[in-house]
Amino acid sequence: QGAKEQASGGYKVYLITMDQMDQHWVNVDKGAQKAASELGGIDYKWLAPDIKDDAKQIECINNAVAGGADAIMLAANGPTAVTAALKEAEGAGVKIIYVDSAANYPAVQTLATDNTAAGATAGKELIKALNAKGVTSGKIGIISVNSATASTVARENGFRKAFDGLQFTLLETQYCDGDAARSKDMSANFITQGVVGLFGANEGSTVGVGNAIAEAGKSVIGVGFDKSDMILSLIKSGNLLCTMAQNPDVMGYEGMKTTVKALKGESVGASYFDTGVSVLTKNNL
Amino acid sequence: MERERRNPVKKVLAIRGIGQVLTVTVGLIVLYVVFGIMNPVFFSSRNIANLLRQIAPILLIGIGQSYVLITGNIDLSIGSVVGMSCMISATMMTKGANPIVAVIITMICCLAIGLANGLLVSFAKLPPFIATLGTMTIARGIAQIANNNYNTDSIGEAAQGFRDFFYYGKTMGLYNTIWIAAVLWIIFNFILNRTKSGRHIYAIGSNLEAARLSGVNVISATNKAYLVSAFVSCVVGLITSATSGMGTMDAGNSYELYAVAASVIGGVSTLGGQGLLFGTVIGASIWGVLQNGLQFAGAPVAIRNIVIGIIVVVSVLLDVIVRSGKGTRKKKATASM
Amino acid sequence: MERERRNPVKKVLAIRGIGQVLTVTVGLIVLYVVFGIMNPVFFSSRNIANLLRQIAPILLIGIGQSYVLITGNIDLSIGSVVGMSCMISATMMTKGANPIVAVIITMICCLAIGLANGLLVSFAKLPPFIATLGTMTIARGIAQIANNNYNTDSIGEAAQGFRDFFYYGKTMGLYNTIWIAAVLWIIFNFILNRTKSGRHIYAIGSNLEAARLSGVNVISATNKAYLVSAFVSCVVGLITSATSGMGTMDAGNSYELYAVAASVIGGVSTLGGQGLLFGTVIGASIWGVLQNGLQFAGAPVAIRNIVIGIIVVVSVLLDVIVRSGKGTRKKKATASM
Amino acid sequence: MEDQNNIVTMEHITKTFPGVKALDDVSFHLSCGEVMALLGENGAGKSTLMKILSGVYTRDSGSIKLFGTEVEGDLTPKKAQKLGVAIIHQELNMCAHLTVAENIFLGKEIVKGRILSNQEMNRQAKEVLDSLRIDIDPQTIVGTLAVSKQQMVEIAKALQAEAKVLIMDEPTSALTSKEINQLFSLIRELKAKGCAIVYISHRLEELQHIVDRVTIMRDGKFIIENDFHSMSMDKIISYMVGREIKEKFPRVTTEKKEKILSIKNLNAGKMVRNVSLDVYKGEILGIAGLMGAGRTETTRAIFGVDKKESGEIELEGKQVSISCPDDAIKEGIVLVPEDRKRDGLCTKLSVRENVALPNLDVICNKLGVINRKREREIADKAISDLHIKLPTREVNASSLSGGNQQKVVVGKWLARDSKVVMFDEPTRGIDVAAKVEIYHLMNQLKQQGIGVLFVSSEMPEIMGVSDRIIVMCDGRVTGELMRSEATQEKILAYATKFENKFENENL
Ligand SMILES: Nc1ncnc2c1ncn2[C@@H]1O[C@H](COP(=O)(O)OP(=O)(O)OP(=O)(O)O)[C@@H](O)[C@H]1O
Ligand SMILES: Nc1ncnc2c1ncn2[C@@H]1O[C@H](COP(=O)(O)OP(=O)(O)OP(=O)(O)O)[C@@H](O)[C@H]1O
Ligand SMILES: [Mg+2]
Ligand SMILES: [Mg+2]
Repeated sequence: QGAKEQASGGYKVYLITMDQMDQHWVNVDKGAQKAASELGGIDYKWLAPDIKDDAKQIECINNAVAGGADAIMLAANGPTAVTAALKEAEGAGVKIIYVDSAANYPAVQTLATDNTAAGATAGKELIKALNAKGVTSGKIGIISVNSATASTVARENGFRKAFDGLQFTLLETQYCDGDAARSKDMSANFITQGVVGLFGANEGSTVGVGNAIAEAGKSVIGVGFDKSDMILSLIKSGNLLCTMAQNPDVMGYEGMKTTVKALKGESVGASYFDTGVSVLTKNNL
Repeated sequence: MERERRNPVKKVLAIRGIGQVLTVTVGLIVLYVVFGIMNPVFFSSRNIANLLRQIAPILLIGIGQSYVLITGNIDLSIGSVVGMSCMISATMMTKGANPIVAVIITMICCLAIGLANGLLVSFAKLPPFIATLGTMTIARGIAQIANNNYNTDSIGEAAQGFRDFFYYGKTMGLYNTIWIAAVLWIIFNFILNRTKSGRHIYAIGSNLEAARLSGVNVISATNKAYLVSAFVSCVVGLITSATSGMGTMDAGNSYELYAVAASVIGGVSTLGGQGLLFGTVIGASIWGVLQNGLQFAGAPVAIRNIVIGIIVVVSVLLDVIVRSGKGTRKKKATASM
Repeated sequence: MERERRNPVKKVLAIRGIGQVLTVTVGLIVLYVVFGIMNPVFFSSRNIANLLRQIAPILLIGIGQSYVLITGNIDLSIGSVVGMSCMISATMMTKGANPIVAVIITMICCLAIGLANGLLVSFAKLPPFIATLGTMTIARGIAQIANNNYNTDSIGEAAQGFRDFFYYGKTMGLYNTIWIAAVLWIIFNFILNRTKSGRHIYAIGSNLEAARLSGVNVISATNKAYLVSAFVSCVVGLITSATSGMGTMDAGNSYELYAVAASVIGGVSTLGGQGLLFGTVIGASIWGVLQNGLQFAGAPVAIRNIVIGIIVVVSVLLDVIVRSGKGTRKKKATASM
Repeated sequence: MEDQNNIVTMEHITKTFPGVKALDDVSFHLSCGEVMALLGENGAGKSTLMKILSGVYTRDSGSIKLFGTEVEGDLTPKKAQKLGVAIIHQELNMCAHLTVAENIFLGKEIVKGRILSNQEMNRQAKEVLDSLRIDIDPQTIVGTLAVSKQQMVEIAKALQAEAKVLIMDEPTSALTSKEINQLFSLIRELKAKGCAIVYISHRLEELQHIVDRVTIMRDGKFIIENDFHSMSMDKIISYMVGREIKEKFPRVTTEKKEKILSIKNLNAGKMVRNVSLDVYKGEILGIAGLMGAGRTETTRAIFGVDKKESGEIELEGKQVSISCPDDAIKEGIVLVPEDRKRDGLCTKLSVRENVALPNLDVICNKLGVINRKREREIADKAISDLHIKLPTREVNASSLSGGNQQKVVVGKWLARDSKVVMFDEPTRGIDVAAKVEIYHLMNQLKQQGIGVLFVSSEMPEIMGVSDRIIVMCDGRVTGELMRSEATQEKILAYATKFENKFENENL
């Protein structure tokens, strides 16, 4: 099946992300574009639903198949929802590669951050800083996107695990829909409640945490997730301790390389490619 | 008093409110052709099947919203009921319930929300916007609490039949989802046009007081409209959980607005008393074609939003302009919400 | 024609629509006390300052929505205008624009949306729900395109004055955000109650045709209401970008519904012609206290949604019950949207 | 009164609305085969009493006996219908989006199985309409019909119910004289069949053609019940208003002075074609014509409500351009519109705010801030000048009775100095005493040198009040008469002077 497409001008590769809003996805796209232009002869297109929604992501997959895809690089919204659509896609001869987050359906390769592990790393960083201040107990607040996004839920869970067996109390997670202003309000409420540490599970949540700490004074320690200009400036000013920076460009770049290898029938190596996180602090910026 | 019965064209043109339907049908055809020219894949039979399957849920919720709008009310809870239906059905199936039992219980829960809407609006006389804003929030809460604040796991192999029935299967070469939408459309169109209940739904939307004084049971007619709305939302929720094979708490977000858009583009008046389900089909199709076509055209979300917004406004504006050629009285009627 | 002027209590009670305001004020006090008992931190002066600052944006958009609702229309574009304002102002400041210039240009863009709303509704006579659904989508698209589909970078040190003015600074011991909301409330309340423009806004909401025949310029009055709505949404957007120190494309999502909730809980009728900005203060406060209090109570999201939904419905229901003791005609008026 | 013919007996009925005791210990009796006139001033409680009988409102206390059996508990509209009581409401109650037949059968649709039988309903609707000699297709949308036609559909709907008690609350206020004739012959037929009819009207002169007995109410109280023919009209009026009314059409003579308003060749749509007219200071110019003659449209075009296609308006010799009501008001031309519910009142606003609305320019300072003291004064003055009956000026306009609402509509224009005041059917649906007040008012304006333009469909009134009468037919001015030469016959001749279509085509 793939041969027919090839004749009419290279491989058709689609990148399908969760939505189109985050800088994160843009960086995945950039990486993929870079690899595509390096490799040449690839008809590459980025499809994304307007909002994060399983049904809409499935529609995107169906559309990509209808559009004659040879391969799909997918950032799955959740592990289960898309599996049947992927089965249909594979039935139509489409190769599947996961970037950022995988679904429960076998694929060529998964290139992702291990969100649970990264969440735990964030937790450990926070514990280390609190202990350094002599704080060994108290309340901890978590701000996340919503309870339906698998990746942030995994970060939240990893973060909570890091506190197992310690004297800290983890309060009910607050969901801000990724809205930095709402996260700021929620963080301020947490601070009023007397928390000693705060965790933001994505970019918007982290910005809110940082701003709330900046205003309340630095008695509370904040850690976050993702890298953006605003987050970096909050780290520089000491309002955030650190952030877990993912490498979305690597996901896109390496993902595209894997895709082309798979389409050419070459070996792609291990089925899991950890793109890693780096802990960014004031010191290593 | 002409003999318009003879000529079928005249007969169609004599249907109340057909004007807007025809205007937007032309719009739909133009849109489709434009997208097809931009990207020939759009005309492929595979994409047409796909497109129809994407239009089906919008059509279904459009039917529900049209019923409610015709009574002169509005239903903001549609999206949340979709979410509730998706989560309740999936949660039960992951816990091993028989799909049929799960569907029945889900339906009961959704209809309860519909009944609550109807009673709050007609019996307790709350403004429908606020009553359904309340139930919208409550139903979303129920969707979230159904599986204890998590999306469900996979509904599993046992429910494959369920998934095929609502989404993946085909009957006579057409996806089941399309069949479901078509059959329900025929039924609800028949009820609206040919039964007493349908007549009463138009009557209360046109003039509540006059209908009441004529002995129409206003409460029961309002309830029926909201129950239809909850019913189709429930079906869409089931389609969603069949599509995903799991329950997602966010499912159906903003669907109430899509439903209003589909209805109103198709000529259903937000003032009540006026509208045809034929129009809703065209409205839903325009919505579907836009979403699908813009994605193929590779437009970024921002541009997509701007184009959709403009088309929503222009399609209704066109109708107003077309109608304004025909005297002022009707225009006045559409002036306020 | 009694001498109601003498007795101030009687005077207050004589204000049309004060009934619901008083009912929900009692509700607000009860809620506040309940939350305070559940968690005494809630009563701390720090939390009160915080709470007021969280209520301020809701109050502001509530003022705008109340204006529009009183004209008998609705503004669904509020949330998107908030987002647009946040993104446009932040984008300009990150590119080094002077904050004052940025604010002025942002204001012009937002007011353009308000004017478009007003003209689509009053001049082109589109149904307000659909007209503002269109501009809602368009404005969100503009918010996204402002910085080329990215959230902006930090607006930087240069704009610290901007951030202090709208959010972080204090004047006479109170956060500036609170001052902004209070001052704008006083101004807009005065305009609504004591000026010709305000009276025209009530008149067109009560009976558009009669107002027109009394010499009211319907188009200009409608435009004014939508411009007020766009203005306060713009201010909220500026507050949001000051809060975050960056522009977020999602800012203001669903705010139009919060605004409706605040208005309607406070007794503004979705049918037009009726409502007091006093009520909107109470409505916004209830909304804020609920959000804040439920977090302190540690309620999970699902429960929170259910509680909020129930309170929205009950607060309006209470009013209907209280009023139904006083005859039937008024009840009828609230029956449809 | 307790004979077996007595089919309705209402005793000691009371009903209170917030702030108003609408009915206070009222009794009402009706026998089969009679037409009972229910008379009283605006706000006397006539409509309220009949709404209780037809189940729209519930009584606070009192008893109702229908066809000899006591009604237990509250009536509902449906229950009343089943018992054979039908009502034609004072305010139109139609579903504007539905067809005539759909409206007639609303709530009692004919079904085959569970499916609506539209054909059958259309056929039966046609029968009823034919019996009323109304030429309307049962499939027309009600909203597209003129008010008078809608009123006839209401009547057809009540007839279709084959009621034994038929209540008509001011059925003729919107009808043409031809339609009134049809209605009266129908009432006689129904009476002959043993139907009992309650007839409410403020047009006392039409009562003699049909009425057998009268019940008179005042201020929510029962006053008297008697045979119609044993009472003189003056007697009836004095029972209604509680005092003697001296002149039905008061008249003051003033000198006719210079021309104030001149309309030349006004065209606006089909209903206003080449209309020219002049109004002089110190006179009342009446415009007569049949319903649908285009008088309303003419006043609306002058006032700038509807678009003008061509024509000139000169005010005090200067040409003025009017493109919206605000322009007209600023120039000093105002209009009291015909349909108070639709065009006259903001029902959710208080009486004070309604009166103040067109006068805000006068009572606001330069910044547009309202002077609340002046606002109250203006409202109070209008209330006392026009004897508007209400608890306080702060009540919603919607809570007033029909006639008092009309007075508010008139009252809001009297607070300002205008040059020309146009009244379109200002006395429709208001009682004799209030009518006389409005005539007085027009006379006052005339004395002040204000031009008065007065549209009315009631011949006696237009001849009694105007100084000069122009007659319209089919959108054109067809004749002009001085008061001294005007007779009903002459007016009617002009009013039916339709264009000869055939000739027209040859032109
Ligand atoms: N629903 C209502 N709410 C409050 N007051 C009312 C209501 N209906 C009637 N009223 C009041 O009750 C009194 C009687 O009104 P009703 O309409 O019965 O008078 P009417 O005799 O029919 O007058 P008209 O000749 O003007 O129609 C009036 O004072 C009116 O203001
Ligand atoms: N707003 C409108 N839109 C369309 N047709 C209208 C409108 N108003 C009135 N008409 C039509 O104009 C004709 C006259 O209407 P109407 O009964 O109001 O009489 P009129 O023009 O006011 O005459 P008059 O005041 O002399 O009685 C009717 O045929 C009616 O259908
Ligand atoms: Mg009456
Ligand atoms: Mg007229």
